[in-house]
Amino acid sequence: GCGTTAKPGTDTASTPAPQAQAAQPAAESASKDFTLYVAESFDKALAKSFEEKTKIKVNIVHIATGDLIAKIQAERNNPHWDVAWFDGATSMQSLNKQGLLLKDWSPANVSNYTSLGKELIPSDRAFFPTHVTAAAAIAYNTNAVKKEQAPKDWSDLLKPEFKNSVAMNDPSVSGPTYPFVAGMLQQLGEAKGKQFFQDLKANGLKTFPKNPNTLQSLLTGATKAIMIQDTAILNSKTKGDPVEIVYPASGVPMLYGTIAVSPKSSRMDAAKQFVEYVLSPEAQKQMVDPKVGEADSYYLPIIQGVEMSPQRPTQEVKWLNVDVIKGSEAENELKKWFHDSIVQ
Amino acid sequence: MSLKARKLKMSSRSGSMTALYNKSKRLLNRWSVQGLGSLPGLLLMAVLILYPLASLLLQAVFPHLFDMEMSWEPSLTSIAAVLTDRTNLIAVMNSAITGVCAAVVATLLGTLTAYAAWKSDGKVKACLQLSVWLLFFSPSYLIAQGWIIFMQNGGIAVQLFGLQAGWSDWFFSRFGLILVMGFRYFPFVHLSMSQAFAQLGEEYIRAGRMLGANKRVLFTWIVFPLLTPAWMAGASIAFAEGFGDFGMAAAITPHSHVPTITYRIYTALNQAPVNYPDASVLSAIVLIVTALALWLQFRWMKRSSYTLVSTHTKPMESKGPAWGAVWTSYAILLFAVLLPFGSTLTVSLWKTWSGGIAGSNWTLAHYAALLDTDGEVLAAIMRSLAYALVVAAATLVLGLMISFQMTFFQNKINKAMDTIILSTMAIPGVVLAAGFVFAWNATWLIPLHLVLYGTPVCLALAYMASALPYSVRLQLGAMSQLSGNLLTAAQVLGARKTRVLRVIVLPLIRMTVMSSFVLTFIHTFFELPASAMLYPAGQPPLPVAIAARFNSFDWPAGSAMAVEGMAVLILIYLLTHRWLRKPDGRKEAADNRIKRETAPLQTAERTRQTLHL
Amino acid sequence: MAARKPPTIGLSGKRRRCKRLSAPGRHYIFRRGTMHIQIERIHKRLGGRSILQDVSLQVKKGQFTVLLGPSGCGKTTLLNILAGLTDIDEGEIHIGGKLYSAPGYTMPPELRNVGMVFQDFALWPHMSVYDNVAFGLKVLRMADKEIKERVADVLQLVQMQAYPDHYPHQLSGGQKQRIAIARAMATRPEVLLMDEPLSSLDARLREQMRWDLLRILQDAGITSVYVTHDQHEALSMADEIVLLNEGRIEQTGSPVHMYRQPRSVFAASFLGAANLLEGTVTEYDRGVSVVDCGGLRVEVQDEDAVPGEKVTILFRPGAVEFASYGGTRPSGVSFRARIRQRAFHGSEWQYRVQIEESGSVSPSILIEAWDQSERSIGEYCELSVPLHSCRVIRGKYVVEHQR
Amino acid sequence: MAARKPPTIGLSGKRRRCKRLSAPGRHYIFRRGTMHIQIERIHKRLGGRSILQDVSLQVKKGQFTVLLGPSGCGKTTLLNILAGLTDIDEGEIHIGGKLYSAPGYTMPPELRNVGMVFQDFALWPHMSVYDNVAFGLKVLRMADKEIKERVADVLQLVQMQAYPDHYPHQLSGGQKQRIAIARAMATRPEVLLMDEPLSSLDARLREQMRWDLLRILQDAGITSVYVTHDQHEALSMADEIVLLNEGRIEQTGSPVHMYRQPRSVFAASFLGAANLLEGTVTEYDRGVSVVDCGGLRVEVQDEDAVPGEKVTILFRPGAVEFASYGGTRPSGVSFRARIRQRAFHGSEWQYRVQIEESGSVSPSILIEAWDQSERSIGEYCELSVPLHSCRVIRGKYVVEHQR
Ligand SMILES: Nc1ncnc2c1ncn2[C@@H]1O[C@H](COP(=O)(O)OP(=O)(O)OP(=O)(O)O)[C@@H](O)[C@H]1O
Ligand SMILES: Nc1ncnc2c1ncn2[C@@H]1O[C@H](COP(=O)(O)OP(=O)(O)OP(=O)(O)O)[C@@H](O)[C@H]1O
Ligand SMILES: [Mg+2]
Ligand SMILES: [Mg+2]
Repeated sequence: GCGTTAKPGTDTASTPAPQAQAAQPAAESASKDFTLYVAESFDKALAKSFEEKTKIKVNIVHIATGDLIAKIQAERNNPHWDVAWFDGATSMQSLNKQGLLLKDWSPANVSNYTSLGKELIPSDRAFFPTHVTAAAAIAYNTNAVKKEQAPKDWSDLLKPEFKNSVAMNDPSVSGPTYPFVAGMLQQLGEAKGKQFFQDLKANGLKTFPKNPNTLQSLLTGATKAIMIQDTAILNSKTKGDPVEIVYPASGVPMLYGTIAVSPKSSRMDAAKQFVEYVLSPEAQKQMVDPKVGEADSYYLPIIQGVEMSPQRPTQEVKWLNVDVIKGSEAENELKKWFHDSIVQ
Repeated sequence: MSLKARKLKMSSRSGSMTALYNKSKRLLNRWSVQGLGSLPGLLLMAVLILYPLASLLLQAVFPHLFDMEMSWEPSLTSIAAVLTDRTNLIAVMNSAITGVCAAVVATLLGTLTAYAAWKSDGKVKACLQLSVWLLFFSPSYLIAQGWIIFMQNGGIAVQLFGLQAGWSDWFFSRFGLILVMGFRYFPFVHLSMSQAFAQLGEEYIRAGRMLGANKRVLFTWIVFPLLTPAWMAGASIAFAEGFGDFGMAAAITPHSHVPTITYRIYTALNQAPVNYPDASVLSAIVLIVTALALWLQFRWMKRSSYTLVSTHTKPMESKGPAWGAVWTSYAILLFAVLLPFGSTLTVSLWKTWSGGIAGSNWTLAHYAALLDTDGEVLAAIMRSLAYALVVAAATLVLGLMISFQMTFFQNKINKAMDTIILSTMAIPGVVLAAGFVFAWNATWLIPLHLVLYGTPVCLALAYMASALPYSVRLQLGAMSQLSGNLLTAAQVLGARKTRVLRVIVLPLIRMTVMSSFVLTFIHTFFELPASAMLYPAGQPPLPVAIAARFNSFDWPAGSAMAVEGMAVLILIYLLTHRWLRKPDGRKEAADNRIKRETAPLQTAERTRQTLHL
Repeated sequence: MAARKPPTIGLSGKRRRCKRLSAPGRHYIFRRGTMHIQIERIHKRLGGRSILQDVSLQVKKGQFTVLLGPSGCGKTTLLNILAGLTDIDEGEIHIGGKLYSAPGYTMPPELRNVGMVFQDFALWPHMSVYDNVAFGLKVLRMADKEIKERVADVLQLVQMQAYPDHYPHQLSGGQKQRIAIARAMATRPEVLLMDEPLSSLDARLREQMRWDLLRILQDAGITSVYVTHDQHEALSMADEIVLLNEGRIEQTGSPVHMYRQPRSVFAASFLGAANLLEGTVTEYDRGVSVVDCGGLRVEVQDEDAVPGEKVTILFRPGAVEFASYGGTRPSGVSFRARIRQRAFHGSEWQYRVQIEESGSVSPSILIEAWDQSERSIGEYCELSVPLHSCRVIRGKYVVEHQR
Repeated sequence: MAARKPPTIGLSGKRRRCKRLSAPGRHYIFRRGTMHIQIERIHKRLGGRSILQDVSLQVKKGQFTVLLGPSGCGKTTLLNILAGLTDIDEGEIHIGGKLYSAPGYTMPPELRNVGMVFQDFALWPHMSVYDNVAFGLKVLRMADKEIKERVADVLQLVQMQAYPDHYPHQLSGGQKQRIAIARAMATRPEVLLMDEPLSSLDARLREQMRWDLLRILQDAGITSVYVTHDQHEALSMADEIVLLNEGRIEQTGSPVHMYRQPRSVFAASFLGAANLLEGTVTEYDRGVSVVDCGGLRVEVQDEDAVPGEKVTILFRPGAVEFASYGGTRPSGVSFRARIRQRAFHGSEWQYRVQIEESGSVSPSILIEAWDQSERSIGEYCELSVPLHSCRVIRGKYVVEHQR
């Protein structure tokens, strides 16, 4: 063994050493635990409190969203997971389409959702939203752009004063960016939506891989305004960077965390219990704490009775719910289009 | 007569000696009754590599093989789709161009460092060799991260030198990728060139000088053509690596606007809906192209059979190191080793990434996390350590047995093994790992209680699968240097196979055995793709933990873990190194037919060990 | 061909071990004179080629037999067959009356009581001299004490008792070879096989080792088969030479017999410097033929010649006698010649002379001749070869098995 | 030490080229007899050790000089110095009257008109035979047509005209060696240097190549310096032997002189089989000493001996005469001995005999003797050595430069 002794009820790291755990397929495991495939940063804290509460141990598999989806799909005929939790409803929907998610079950506390939250539940109830962020909002550098000149809406970024100084992420790389693109197309209509991005490109749009790169370009002054996930902007602002956030008036595409249960789960009860726990105010109160979720904690709660993080602006936002089914179907094609005509 | 001189003389005099060894090796055939001895090795290969690989590649033709309801219904749509997509063609071209350019850069750098190492001795040489080996062993994703940390807007370079933001845009492009790849892969060229320089033979040059040739003529007519095979060997491996590179391209140039073939695989595997049939067709393309490159190079080497004629090289009359080359090499190594690792180390000492180099931002907190109460970091390190130890030991034993069988008993099975081993080296790690998921999670294994997927055993097997070919080739190289008579002598005295392996072969190739152990150890310790895909729930090994930090842009914490990992390795290296240097009478394993160093060319034959994302 | 297991084979490894161990301590001497190794009409094919064809051979106990032949003639193959490293396609091999090899059956080397010495010594570089020599004994699971004694004995035999703790790289070539011999002899094999054991030593050492090796083997009285392609080695060491050529036995016999009475051109030229003249028998009378070699008239003792027959005349360079210029002497052949090249060898001069054209004699004939006195290049001299020193050779591949 | 540039050096590469080219076409013959290479008291130190000490040497034009000596004695170093590959610490080297090396000045090899043949051929494996041979000519920028002719000529000279398109790996050892010689001779160097050129060939081929090499060099009349550690090669090939020992010249002279009149024990034993007996002078009278060697009384021609002096007696095995058992003959030394070992060499038998104890004679003395007749081991015989065949040797390192 590798020397760590098991301390029941503590974190995942103190599970028995690899050698100690015999080659038992998870499907036959009778122990009181279940497996969580997760790409959210809240995982450890929630697992811990859940364990304390229910004495059910959570086996966490925390890997990047892409790997997570690939793994779930590779396991499709013999799944090893009980609960999956990651951002991106479209990806979840694509798994759902293959019949990999438990449908038609609702958590006992489903009524606790805010109205916004309820909107987001798919009709077949294959997965549930856990928290909401803006797939993209506008951030500008307060040193470079005066408050009066600040963009108010997406279309403001086409103005000549933002020529060659707007940036966004590449949707093929950055998870949150696809809902943004899909949402824009949904809102403007496909042709106009594509035209919007082409116009942006004509105005000198830059694309970077992920949030931090794009944010960095803003902070260093290489760009004046960027379109990235709002939590990243809020996080930067909280740290004192010269950044201001703008939720465009015409509508902000949503990106929300989704959680689902495997229909083949052998610990269905525990899995369901965990989902209900995540949707409980008790768990959500931990999630809004930046010490637990770091940047992700600046999300918009959709559970009643949960205060959002004080750093998040209280202003009213016009949310745009991206059609998950359509978005999922068009995902590959749209990403390819974006990559071929905007990134290139 | 000095012993050394006599030995040299002996080896030169009997040119027929090697032929003799080969003969006696052939004569040992009798030992393996119809090649039965090779069967266990083949079986192992099948379980470790062929079965998982087939599980994935078969999906190109049978896309529903692993559906909820398994079906052997064939479909060529994936193949047709992949092959008819123009972007794929462009991607292949892009990868080829990147690979070729990276190979050129690597060749230039590797030749220079090899030359410097050849021309120098003592501490200078040791320093050069050590740095190259360090780089050779380093996991690519760490190096890539190091470069990114340094070059990025707001990265260390900008802060250190007060550079304009955006100065490094050129770097995050194909150009930068080629540069980083060149700096990453030049050790392959270095190793094969070192060998070539050592074999070059002072007489070849002297003979030219005696005929009035000046330096230019000597170089263009004699040195250059004689070095060409080694160049080809090193460059073709650098090409193969560059072509099949997974992590570096993903890390450095995702927005380079140049799709590469591996990028296409990445998309197929990492974007919903994941398309395994497409991924397997694309992987097959990578496999074919890299195998083709290596095959062409082997063929070329064979055609110019003179490369196999080794000459009697007299020791150089040392006129001191070529300082120009040495300093240039130091500069290269500074870029290749110090820059990425230095950046990683620096960042690991920052409180936050955005805090930068400012005085208040320095902290040891990330290292203190090692001793955290929850012990997550420590546990991950211990876990990886355990995996690495077990896998390295098992790989070593199996690798020894297989290579022993392959070297001294030639039959059809062994020839097949050779092909399997060579070709598996061209498989991206992610692909092999995905294959493992399908192979060891298949429904037909459930009644057999053999669903290994999700257990530590499965992960360990995957580690072994990616390390074994490597280990076998390394030991094949060392064993081929052994005189068959050394074994025959033992056999005639009544020793059986296991005893010969244990008492004669093992001690004689001890250095190679140790270095292959270390190699597997390091490889396993930092292996990412298989770890991410296969780690048992709740028990993340170190690379997964590091990658998680990097993925959430917590560079300081991730870097600190990487540094801790490296520190563990260095510690182990120092311990084993000490132990290896233990003075004993065996120093003379270098008795002229047995090379003390592992045959670098064979080492360099390592292909496609994708350690990255 | 079905595997054929003879009844003598049932001996288990254990029993064999005891047998090997119970060999009379310290006395390696075997009764001489009986046939020890019997090789009967063996054939060996490899890769579609016949490597050995119809090879039959008897070796007496305690005898030193040399397999001589050019490179690739199959010497090593034959030795490996004796060692059990290679199987045979036809024929049988008995050693000490026991079947060792037959088609489909090869007693494995570890069960044979055979030692082997290699050209490249094949000492294990990571083991000390003691460990090298003790290896075979350890394999036999001898007691440590006994091993120590035996190793000391054998090292004594090869006069290397002072070097048990040395490693191979600390030894000179000759010392290494001695240890290789000691290692092979430690288990007291019935037969010692040696594959060009001296060829990697330099000339001076080689000569010294020849004497030493013979002394060691004589002391041990061991039956030995020795492979070489060097006729000096064969002539000076062998009790019996077996000359191989392209997988066949060309001739077998004692060194003197082989040197003086070669049965083929190949044997004649392979066993030492030879002057070979092709000619036609012109007369034959009472055991003496007259042969015309390009105009040179050679008389030679011969049985049953037919005039008109094509034959080859052989005489060795040492048999050529110099007469001072102008003198004449009766002999088998005499001619006038001019010295073209010469080489000094200490006790003798080696000359290459060209026969002078005179009448019908062809001027192109080059003769090698040895003499103790110095002569200069360009000098003319009268040379003659005694009648009894000339020999007639017929055919190219006369195979003989007689002694 | 300041670099010293002699005035003769100003010759540019171009001028030198013309000079090399203008050598008389096709005629390699130089005027014999004049001193061609002059080495004057050179010293060479490497790594703090003296590799060559006080070496002086003259080589006549067209002469074949052999540097002979044991391994590590500095032969290769001296050859490399002649080639310009190594510089010297003291002394001077002139070739053809021109300064080639002096302390601080070494004419680079590419400017010297010197050819070199390497032990392991050092043929460039990636070039055909033609390209190998033509290399030096191409470097000289000869016209293609001329190169072709010259290569054809040289290949003819070494009898390899049929192989221009072969690659080195397609050639046998002897053929490779011939091409190496051809390559070195193609540019018509003034001096040809050879470093153990035959030592990687097998015995048979080596002998053949000796004759061929001598013929080629004689035809070309080229001044040659030849390095070997094989005394047979030195004796049989050299016009003059230079015997080196530990960086010093031990003795210089013709092969016959060196063999018959060695000036030191080292020279005596290095140049061939030697019986060396240590003894004390007991009487001296009119040029004849009586020496007591372990009880054996040896008479020997000597100048100026002092009774009581320790000396060494040398006689060669070929000088030992066998008398039939019981007979006696007057001579320098005679004794009764018993044959211990023997070896057959075709024209001669080599015997190792042990002197029989009788009176004060020590029984441990082993003598080597050669004879043409066969004797058996254990046989007793009377042996004697003629007075004039015994020699007295004094001291160990008598250096002489006289011929
Ligand atoms: N495994 C094999 N397959 C085919 N041919 C072989 C094999 N082993 C040896 N031979 C051939 O058999 C012939 C005899 O080989 P062997 O090694 O016995 O020769 P040798 O007399 O020992 O030669 P040398 O003096 O060069 O050692 C050679 O022509 C060789 O090429
Ligand atoms: N670069 C060097 N540095 C120090 N010592 C050297 C060097 N090169 C040669 N020597 C020493 O000089 C001595 C003479 O070497 P050299 O090669 O001339 O010997 P050699 O007579 O040619 O021997 P061999 O017959 O083995 O070729 C040897 O003792 C050798 O160890
Ligand atoms: Mg052989
Ligand atoms: Mg030398």
